[in-house]
Amino acid sequence: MNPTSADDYRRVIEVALLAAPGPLGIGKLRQMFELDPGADLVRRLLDELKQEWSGRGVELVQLASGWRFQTRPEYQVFLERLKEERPPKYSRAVLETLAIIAYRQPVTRGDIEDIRGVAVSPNVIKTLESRGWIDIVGHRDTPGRPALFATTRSFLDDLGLRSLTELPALTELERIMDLVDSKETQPFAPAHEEAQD
Amino acid sequence: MNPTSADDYRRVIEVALLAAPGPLGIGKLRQMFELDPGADLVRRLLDELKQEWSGRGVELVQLASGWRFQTRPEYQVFLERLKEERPPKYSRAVLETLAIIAYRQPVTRGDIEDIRGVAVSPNVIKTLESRGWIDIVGHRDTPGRPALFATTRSFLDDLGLRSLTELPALTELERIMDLVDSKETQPFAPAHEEAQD
Amino acid sequence: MSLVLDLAPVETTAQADAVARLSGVPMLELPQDLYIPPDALEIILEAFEGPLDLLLYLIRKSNLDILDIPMAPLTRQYLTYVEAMRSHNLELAADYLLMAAMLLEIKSRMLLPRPRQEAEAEEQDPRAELVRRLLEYEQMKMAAARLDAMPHATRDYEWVGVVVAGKVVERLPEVSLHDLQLAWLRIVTKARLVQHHTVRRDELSVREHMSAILRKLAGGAFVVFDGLFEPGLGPAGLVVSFLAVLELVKERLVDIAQNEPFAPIYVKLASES
Repeated sequence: MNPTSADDYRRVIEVALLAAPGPLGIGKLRQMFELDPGADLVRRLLDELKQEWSGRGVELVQLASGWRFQTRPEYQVFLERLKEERPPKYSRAVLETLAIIAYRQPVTRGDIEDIRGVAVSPNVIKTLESRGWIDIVGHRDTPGRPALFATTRSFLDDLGLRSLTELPALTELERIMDLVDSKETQPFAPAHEEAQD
Repeated sequence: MNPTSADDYRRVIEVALLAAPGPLGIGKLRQMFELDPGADLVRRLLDELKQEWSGRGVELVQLASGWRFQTRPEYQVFLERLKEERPPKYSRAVLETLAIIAYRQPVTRGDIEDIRGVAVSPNVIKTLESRGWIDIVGHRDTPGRPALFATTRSFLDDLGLRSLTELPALTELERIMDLVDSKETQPFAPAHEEAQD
Repeated sequence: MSLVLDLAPVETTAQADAVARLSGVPMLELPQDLYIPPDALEIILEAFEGPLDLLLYLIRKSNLDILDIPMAPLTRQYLTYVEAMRSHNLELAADYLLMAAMLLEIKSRMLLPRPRQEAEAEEQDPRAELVRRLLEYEQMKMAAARLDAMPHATRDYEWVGVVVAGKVVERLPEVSLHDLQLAWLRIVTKARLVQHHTVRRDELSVREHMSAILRKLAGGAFVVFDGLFEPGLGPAGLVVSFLAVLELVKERLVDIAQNEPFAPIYVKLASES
């Protein structure tokens, strides 16, 4: 097959650009043909191709090193979901710290450590801060003036909540826990009294 | 952006197939959407895309591991002029070893040597392995526990096959007897033998 | 030294006769075939993929019937090639010698008179195994040629691969409400908390307002007390905001100042004592 019309040349150029592993310059594109179409024609055909592809999911763009087809940014979200990788997960320490900050805010690191019974690594706090889910809203007026952490608006947004009150109520679960506890340790203290505190 | 019409879905699928580094199956394509279009719609859209692209320099084909765009062979002559190096031409030893693995899999190196009547050089196996066409699928439970070789999905994909059953049928033994006895066949050029089929 | 040249003239007639007698086809080409120009040997050796390939060539070249191979001439031709290769010190794979031994064995078995019992039993042609191997090899040779003829990616066509625009966004872990609930439950279970970690909706809303008020006070300046309340919250919201301020005072997170009765009340973050 030898290209005879501008259409034929354009088709070959299109195929080359779709299959090439990198951008192709005009010189490289001309190199494909036994009968050199010349730089001007190639340039015109590239413009035509660009037109032809406009409005589709893939666009023809000109870079420093030549021309290439690339997907439009709007499609990135779909292409991301094609990736094999399993979504990363936060560690237990991160999740528990986040839960404590969400339900008990504003809290200091000391509070979190009291509740979890273990030291909180600075990395855990850093992870949640850099995610934009918690920030420092003040300092407690105690020795060392520890920072007070609270959840942010972006935490609510990312979890699809309008306000913290929409966080799942834990009373049910806790009442069961409390009942178990009170049976074991505090037979005389009714659970609902604690809840009133 | 969320796809609302079949057209939108088709556009996303087209972009994914144009950009994916490998063939995409229907399950994978569905995975891109928050609102699953279902296998039937995806299949219909793939058929539509195939239609839409027919007659162009690039075609949509169904392979062992899914769907993929590939250039039409007529354009190879142009694309070759863009390449720095020519694709390797495989020796008879490599091709015969590949054929034995493809048709007799899973086989050990010993099995291959029995059929070919000569030792199989490690380079031959290495060539096929590094092309990604064969791999070790197990070990035979005999002394030395020799490795069992089989062809891969990527072998099928690279040859444009959907499954091993689409491999060209082996020539029947009766016909081989005729061919061996006939003087017409050229012993030094396997390509001619094949042309006679 | 040159086995080929020595043997060829002597063997020619006898062999041609034998072939003619066994297969019923005159073997006119055989004599020429036995003479191998020495400088062609290397090329010939390279052309063959092994002894089976060489045998197939000889059978085809001599028009022999593969189901009724005349072992004597075939063996002789084969040995001629092998000897020629050896005499020229060409590196010869052991497989060729192994095949030579096999051919000689078949030939000798065919010459021996068959014992009576064996004749009665299922007759086993000593050539059967060789024929099976030759046919199977030829079958694979043809399959190989056909595979090679099929269009291959990167040789006959290319995959399409369009660049994905935009930088790869780092995928962040997703957390669901359920995850939070589980985390909290785990904390409670682990600590076996007996007191005060129960969270009720109303209390939570107080704590939410505590955070919000602290944010408003960020910077350390005094803020008018009234400014902490958003009228849009409604009566219940205002009560909750007020409770939040009281809680903040109780937890000594804010300072409240009023210069004189009925003067504006100011609130600011608790200062270092």
